[in-house]
Amino acid sequence: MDHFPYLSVLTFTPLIGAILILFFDRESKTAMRWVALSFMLLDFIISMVMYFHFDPTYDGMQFSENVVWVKDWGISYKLGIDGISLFLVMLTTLLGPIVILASWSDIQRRVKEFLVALLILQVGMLGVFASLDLFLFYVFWEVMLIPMYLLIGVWGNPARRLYAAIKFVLYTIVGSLLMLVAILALYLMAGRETGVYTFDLLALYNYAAPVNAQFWMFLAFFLAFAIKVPMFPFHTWLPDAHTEAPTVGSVVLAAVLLKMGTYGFIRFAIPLFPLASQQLTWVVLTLSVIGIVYGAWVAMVQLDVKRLVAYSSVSHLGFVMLGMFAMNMQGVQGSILQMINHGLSTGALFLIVGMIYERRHTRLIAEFGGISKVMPVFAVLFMIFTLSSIGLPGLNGFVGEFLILVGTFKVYPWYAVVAASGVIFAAVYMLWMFQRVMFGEITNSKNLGLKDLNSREVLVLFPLLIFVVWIGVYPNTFLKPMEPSVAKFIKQVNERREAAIHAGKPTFPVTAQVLAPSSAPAVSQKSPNQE
Amino acid sequence: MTPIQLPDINIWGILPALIPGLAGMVIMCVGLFMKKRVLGASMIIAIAAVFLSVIANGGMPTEPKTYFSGLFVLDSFTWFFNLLILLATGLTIPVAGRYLHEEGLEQFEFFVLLLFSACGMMFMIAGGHLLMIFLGLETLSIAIYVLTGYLPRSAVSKEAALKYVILGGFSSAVFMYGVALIYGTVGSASLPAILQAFQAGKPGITGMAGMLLMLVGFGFKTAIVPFHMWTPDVYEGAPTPLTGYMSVAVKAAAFGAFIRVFLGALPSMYPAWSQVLWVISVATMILGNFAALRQTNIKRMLAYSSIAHAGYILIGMIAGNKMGTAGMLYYLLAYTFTNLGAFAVVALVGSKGEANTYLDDYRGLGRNHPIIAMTLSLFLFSLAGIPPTAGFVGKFMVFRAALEAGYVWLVVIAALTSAASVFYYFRVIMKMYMEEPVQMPQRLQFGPGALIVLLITACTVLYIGILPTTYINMSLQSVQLFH
Amino acid sequence: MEAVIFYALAVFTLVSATLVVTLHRPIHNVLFMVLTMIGLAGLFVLLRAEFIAMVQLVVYAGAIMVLFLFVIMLLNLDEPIVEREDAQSRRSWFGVAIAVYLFFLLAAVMLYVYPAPYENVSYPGLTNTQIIAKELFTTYLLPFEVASILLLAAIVGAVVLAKKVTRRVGPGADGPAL
Amino acid sequence: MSELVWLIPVFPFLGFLINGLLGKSFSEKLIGVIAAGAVGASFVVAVLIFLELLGMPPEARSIQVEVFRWISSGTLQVPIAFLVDPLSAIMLLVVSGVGCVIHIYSIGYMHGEYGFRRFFCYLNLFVFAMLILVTANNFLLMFVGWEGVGLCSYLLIGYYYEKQSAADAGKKAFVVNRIGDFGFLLGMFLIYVNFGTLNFTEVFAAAPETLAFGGTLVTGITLLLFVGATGKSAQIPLFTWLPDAMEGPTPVSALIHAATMVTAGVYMVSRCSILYALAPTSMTVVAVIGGLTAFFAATIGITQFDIKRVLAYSTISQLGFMFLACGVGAFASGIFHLMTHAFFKALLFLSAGSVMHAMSGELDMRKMGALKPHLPYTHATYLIGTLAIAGIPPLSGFFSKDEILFNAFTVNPGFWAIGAIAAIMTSFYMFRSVFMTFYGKSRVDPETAHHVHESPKLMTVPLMILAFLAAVGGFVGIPFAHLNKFDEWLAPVFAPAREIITHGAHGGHHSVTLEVTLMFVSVAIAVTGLLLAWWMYIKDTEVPERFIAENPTLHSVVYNKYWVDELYDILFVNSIVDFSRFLWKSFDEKIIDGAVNGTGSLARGLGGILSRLQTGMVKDYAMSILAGIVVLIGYLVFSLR
Amino acid sequence: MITLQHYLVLSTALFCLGVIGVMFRRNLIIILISLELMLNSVNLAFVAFSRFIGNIEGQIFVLFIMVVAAAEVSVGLAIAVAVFKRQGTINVNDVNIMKW
Repeated sequence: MDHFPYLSVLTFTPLIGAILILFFDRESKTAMRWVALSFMLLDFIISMVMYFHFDPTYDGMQFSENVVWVKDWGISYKLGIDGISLFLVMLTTLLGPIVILASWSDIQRRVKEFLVALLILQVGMLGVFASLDLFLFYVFWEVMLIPMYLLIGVWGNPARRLYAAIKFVLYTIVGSLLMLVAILALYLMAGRETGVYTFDLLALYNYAAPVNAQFWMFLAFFLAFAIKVPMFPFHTWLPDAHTEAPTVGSVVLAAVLLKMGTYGFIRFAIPLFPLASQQLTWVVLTLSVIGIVYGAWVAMVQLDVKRLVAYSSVSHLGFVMLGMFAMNMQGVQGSILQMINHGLSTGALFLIVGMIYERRHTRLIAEFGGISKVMPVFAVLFMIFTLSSIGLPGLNGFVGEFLILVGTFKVYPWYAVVAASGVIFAAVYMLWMFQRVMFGEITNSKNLGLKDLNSREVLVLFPLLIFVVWIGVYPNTFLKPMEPSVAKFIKQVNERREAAIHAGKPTFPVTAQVLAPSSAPAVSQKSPNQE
Repeated sequence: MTPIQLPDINIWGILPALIPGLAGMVIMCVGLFMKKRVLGASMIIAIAAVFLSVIANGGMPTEPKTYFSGLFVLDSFTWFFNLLILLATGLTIPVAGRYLHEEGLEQFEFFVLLLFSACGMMFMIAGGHLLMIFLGLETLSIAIYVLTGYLPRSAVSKEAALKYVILGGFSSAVFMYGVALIYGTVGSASLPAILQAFQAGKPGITGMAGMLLMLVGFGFKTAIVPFHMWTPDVYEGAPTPLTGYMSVAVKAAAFGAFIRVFLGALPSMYPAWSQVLWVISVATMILGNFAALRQTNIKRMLAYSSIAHAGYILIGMIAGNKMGTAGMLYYLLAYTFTNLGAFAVVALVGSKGEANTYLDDYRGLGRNHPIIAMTLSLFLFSLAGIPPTAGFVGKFMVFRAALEAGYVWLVVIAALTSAASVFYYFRVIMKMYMEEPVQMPQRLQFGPGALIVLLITACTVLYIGILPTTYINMSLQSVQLFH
Repeated sequence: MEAVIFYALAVFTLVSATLVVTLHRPIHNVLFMVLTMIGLAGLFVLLRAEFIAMVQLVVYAGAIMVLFLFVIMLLNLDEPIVEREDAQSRRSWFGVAIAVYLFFLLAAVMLYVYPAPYENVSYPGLTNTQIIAKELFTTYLLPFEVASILLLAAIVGAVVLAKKVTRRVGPGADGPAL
Repeated sequence: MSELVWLIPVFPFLGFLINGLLGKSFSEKLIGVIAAGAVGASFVVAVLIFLELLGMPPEARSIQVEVFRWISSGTLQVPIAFLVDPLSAIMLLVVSGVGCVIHIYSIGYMHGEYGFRRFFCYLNLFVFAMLILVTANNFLLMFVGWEGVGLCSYLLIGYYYEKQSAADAGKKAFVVNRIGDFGFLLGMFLIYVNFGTLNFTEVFAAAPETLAFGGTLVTGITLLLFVGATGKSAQIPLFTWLPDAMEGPTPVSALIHAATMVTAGVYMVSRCSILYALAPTSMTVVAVIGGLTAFFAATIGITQFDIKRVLAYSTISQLGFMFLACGVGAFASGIFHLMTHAFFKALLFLSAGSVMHAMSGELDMRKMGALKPHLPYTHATYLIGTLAIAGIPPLSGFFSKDEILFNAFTVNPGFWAIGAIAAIMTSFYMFRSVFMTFYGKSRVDPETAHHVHESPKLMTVPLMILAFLAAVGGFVGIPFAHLNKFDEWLAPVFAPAREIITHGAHGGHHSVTLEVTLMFVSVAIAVTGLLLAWWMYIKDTEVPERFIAENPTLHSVVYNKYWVDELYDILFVNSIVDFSRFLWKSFDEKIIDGAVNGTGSLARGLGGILSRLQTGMVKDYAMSILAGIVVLIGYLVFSLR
Repeated sequence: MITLQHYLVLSTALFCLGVIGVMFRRNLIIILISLELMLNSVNLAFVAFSRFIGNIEGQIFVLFIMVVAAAEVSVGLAIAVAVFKRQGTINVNDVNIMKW
């Protein structure tokens, strides 16, 4: 490591902020907010600097850092990003200051803890995107869980926050613990076969596990990530978590946390288990397509704006999964781009819902109507993000969805056809919601006195707006740096799939025994790497 | 008549174990003559004894040595457990001192018995002969029985002691019956002899029955299903610092002896006992975790959690490889700090007369005592096995070992039950942070000692969770002789 | 002749032991326990363990059992506990059944015992008591010493448990009893 | 000049940005000038480009200008690039020209409305999108315009968002359009997958080799694209949104729902003429749908009383004519009719708007009558429009419609027949509207009657411009010999398609006699309709009521638009909503969440059972240990025995 | 000829009688006596083994078991006294505040 450790600094800057805030008096709320904001901004600036140092033509990991952590086990503190993770990192850092700003007046209770939780959450998310060691990844993955739990549980909606919080945690932890087992299994099998015990992701990419084992391990990873994505039918935690979480929680959850699942697939599940992921592609595609249509339909009949947006996430992320498993340039690029897009537009939508919730303390669609009249600026922004969410050309959502659908259509036309119908339903539920909230006459007298957005709120949405338009108009800024990494990803996975097929590895006789037969090993058996 | 040839007496070797016993006697003498501040004095002596003992324990011995005609084995394994027991004792003493003071029990006997039990544990761990192990076990048991019933005005404390003594006696008898059978079929009760005889396959079915009966004895002390039934009641009824002590030190010592006997002397029977332990481990994890879901008393909840953890630790034993055994040691180390910390908080929050031991008493603790709540959360995360805490590394090690040995389903079950465990651990956090306090609980009485204990345990839980290498290597070296 | 003595003692012991667990007045239980121990002492003699037999009579039957009697008298516990029919007592019968079953299992195991080979005459010219003494103070010196700590713990423990609540000082003195 | 084609869409977009971002404090006049000026600038550029094209040899009249690479992903390369050729030049002129006129009209019409600025922003945005649509050089960019105009249509229909019906109509338009877009999108995917590009020129050049004549693939592509066209151009079965779209301000109806946007489908089909030529089945489908729509919408038009709705159904019907033209291979005729239709239908709508303006927003023709003296200019322009649409020579509609009918006859007299019937009805209902509005007895509310006044100059001048165009617009396409400059102009674009059609089907050269004969029939048709209307609404006004009384069922079916909306509601809207509700309440909450919560309860239940084992009785605990021992020893005994 | 098996079966019988006592009786004193009975049966087994394998270790064990028994009895009885003082009964079935 002969360069400035960008990624470590990037990842742990918020932690410093968190520690600093711990020393503040709990009553000096504004000061703490400023500290948090400045650390988040600093983080964003660092990421911008990093972006300008990023070599968009190189297909490997950049800004790599590698420090041995637990030597005997092959665990290292290894960070690095490529075109795939670059923009997810940027998205995370972009949202950092935004969420702090967005919570400025929203959160008045236990501000100190709130800011600390947000900052630690930021550390976890950045760590997940940057880590290239399975162990490290798992650590960050779990670290993320706790602040999110607190965000939902402490600052959530009084009614059902506890239920939603614990549901979120349990759902996630079931998946991630099974993933831990699979990580260990992979580590051991690779170590046993190659003689090198390591959690290094890039090294494990080169190990081809037996098909049976791949199947089970992929399934474990699949479960963990599918829950996080969330894919149908593992999605039911999401509406609850979104609805009960405070605005900022929903924003982070939607914009970044859900991407952990999809990112997990692209970074871990597919390249580590190329054959299993190929064999199970149809399962993933089917669930994605069901998710797209199902999410849209259920979103259509929601009574609560946040729930509606939550279900729309299920639908949108179905697209992401679909494109990824198409395994061609358009599909995968579209999928990554759509991750960003979803982060921007759904994040913005949650912010918008939060702004109106702050004014009216309800999110029921029926309570609103005719808001356009009293809040014209709000109406315009709301409209733009709604359109972005339904994939209007010229805004970001379209580019992603189009690439995904093209990519999918090339290889799985029927899936693409069904998925494309989701585009129709997206228009239905979003516009219907928009109409019921914003149009019509003001029937509820409480809505008459609503104030339009203040400058802080506009400032919160403005960066998102810029990117929404930018990606829509000139997506190449984002597609170009991705391209080499995506090409490499596709090439590697396909090569390994072909290699496995040429090697005559059988297709699935599915049995439970993955590792060595459990005929009891002699007690004195030495583990290979502990001499 | 031939003159008696004394055996190879080596006081230095047994010094770490001897010091607590001697210190106990010193406290008795001092206590008899002091009228005031007897509690503080005995506390200081006890802590000094622990420090002395740690010094006497020294660095990790490279070669195993035996003293007293093979009855006392001083090796890295002994060393590790000595350290563990001393740590547990040392960390319990300040908490107990604060607790006893609050309860108005200004007496020295608590520390005497505590030190005697530590002494018994260390002799048990070092035992190279079943007789030593039995005597050590009984010494610690007798002391712990008494300590359980130590609270003079508490009915539950007496009840716990009663249950413990009956069941403990019962299991001791069973254990001794097993020892008798082993002795009879091997011709000796020394561990090397047992190792040889079993490798030669001589003891036959009777010897194996002896082995299983011993397993019952160890199973009782380590609180594994179905020998766990005493645990919730005794943990609930015992004075809180003692509960913490029991859950780590006694469990650790029992596991140590368990490992020494089963891996040190009976490895040839691994196929038989590992199958038995597989079933037991699964049952233990399931029962411990699921029963804990319904608890309203935090001590009882932690008791069930401690049962569950015994199940996880057993996984390392079932794996039967070096990583597994080392994993057990590491797990015990992590668990020692974690659980002692947790019980220290429980003792603090419990206040006088253990008035606040229900989960509902923790409502709003995050608001009223943020530091305490934060440390308790940390311990709970560690118990739940969430990185980057020590508990995670422990689980990671035993899981890894079991997978290495091919026990996939065992690990999957362990993972799923541990997911269930998250529910009840997080429920405490929920109570602390997410529920409004019904009434402000009375100011908690902190003592500097208890705070230092919290600080040490919390920092260590994080430290060995983030930088575990040294401790992993330490535990790996400690189990060198079994593999 | 040996057989006759064995069977006589065995029957005597078993009957006494059965009475120990069945009789209802604690005094009777203790007395029959003493008888059981006497039977066992006889068996020990039969097994050439004269010293153990002696200790059995003197310490066990003589001292420990007297402790029981002492407590019974002290607390005036001789009244039998009224037996109630409840769920627990029904479950007790189940426990008895399991215990009986355990007997058969263990007996089966015992019948297949392969004892360790006989070590002939390791201590020429010493009596049983001498051998024990020699062993106890050489090979088993450490357990002998540890046993002292054990007994000390028991003594301290008995004192702690049985003594009245004494010094009521400190902050908890006026708190309510649990 | 043509390399500056990107200026054409940019001007309106600038207008949109200036008004949208900075226009908060602008006066109405300034806003109007900026907006209309922007479109006018586009028009000027379009004219310049048109002139430049005119100066080129016909083969060279196809210029592509790439601005920048938009999406670049592997083999998918989509630029923002424009195609200037005769077809797009015509469309540019029509869109920017008519657009400009309507902008000017709107300044007067919208005077004093709440959201004046918003209106012009949307309108400029619309023109921008529409210009993108017609100048795009690839399918994806066209799709951008396609969706963009849909969006603006949504926004403008819902302009009076406080009105529930307006908001509903906007949403309906967007969603129905999206259904069409779904087809467009799929067609586009098929094209990309098979051609590897989305560029028009490349696709069309490669089409004859790549696609088998009449093959499934090309049929699939064209039909899917046509689904898109039916959505945008309000053809059966996706026409229901257009009548509702009349909720928008009248200039919107004129610009979007008559002159430009709704013709996008026709433009797209014509643009893809070569693909359609390769797929005879699709051609037939297009023709049949076009003919049916023309007929069907006309029948509804007869019964309506709302003047704008009459015009709306007439639009649908005329669009049907255009598709009929495309379907029979007469793409140039389709575009010709598109152009003339843009003139006279915009004129009609704007005139209707003028009427409405005068009548304080009244739209019901039953409450009009005898307005001619009050609204002389409006009456004149409306009448010209009606004459044009009815096909009275020598107004523009006559030439274009006649050409379509003639071409239809050459392919299949059945198509001609249906077209002819639709034409009679067109003539009838249009004159019906004229008579009901401007002639006969006045049925105006006394109160409104006071305020009836002619519109300001700002509105009447645009009317006159359009009237002029509607009157003379047809002369560019006089269907004789070499007078048909229009066909000639478009020939380079449609030549490959024509070649395939004439080559593949009957390559008969049409006779002039037949053409002349049919022309007279057309005139007769138009006049018949006129007379019928005169008889029923001027001479004997009792006839309609008698007719209704005699055929109540028929009337009610037609009057209620065949209950198509209601049918769709039942079939699609309600069933999907109900099903979704079922999915949410029953599947999501009961089954999935039920399973999740059930697992939780199960765990709790198990926990309850397990902790109840802890009875508190020490002897039960001992029994547990004992049981453990027995199991262990039993296992030993029985496993070894 | 009396073999080792005889003694062992007798010892087993005594052991199980002790177990029955623990299972069946509810008087704490009698339960403690039953535990003594179990330990005595262990002693018998040790002595028998000691005799039949000619090894003195078993008898040493017996001595220590007696020590332990004494200790356990003293503590057990002390607890019995304490419980009786507090609750007025030594019926173990009545001592069940803590459960579940």
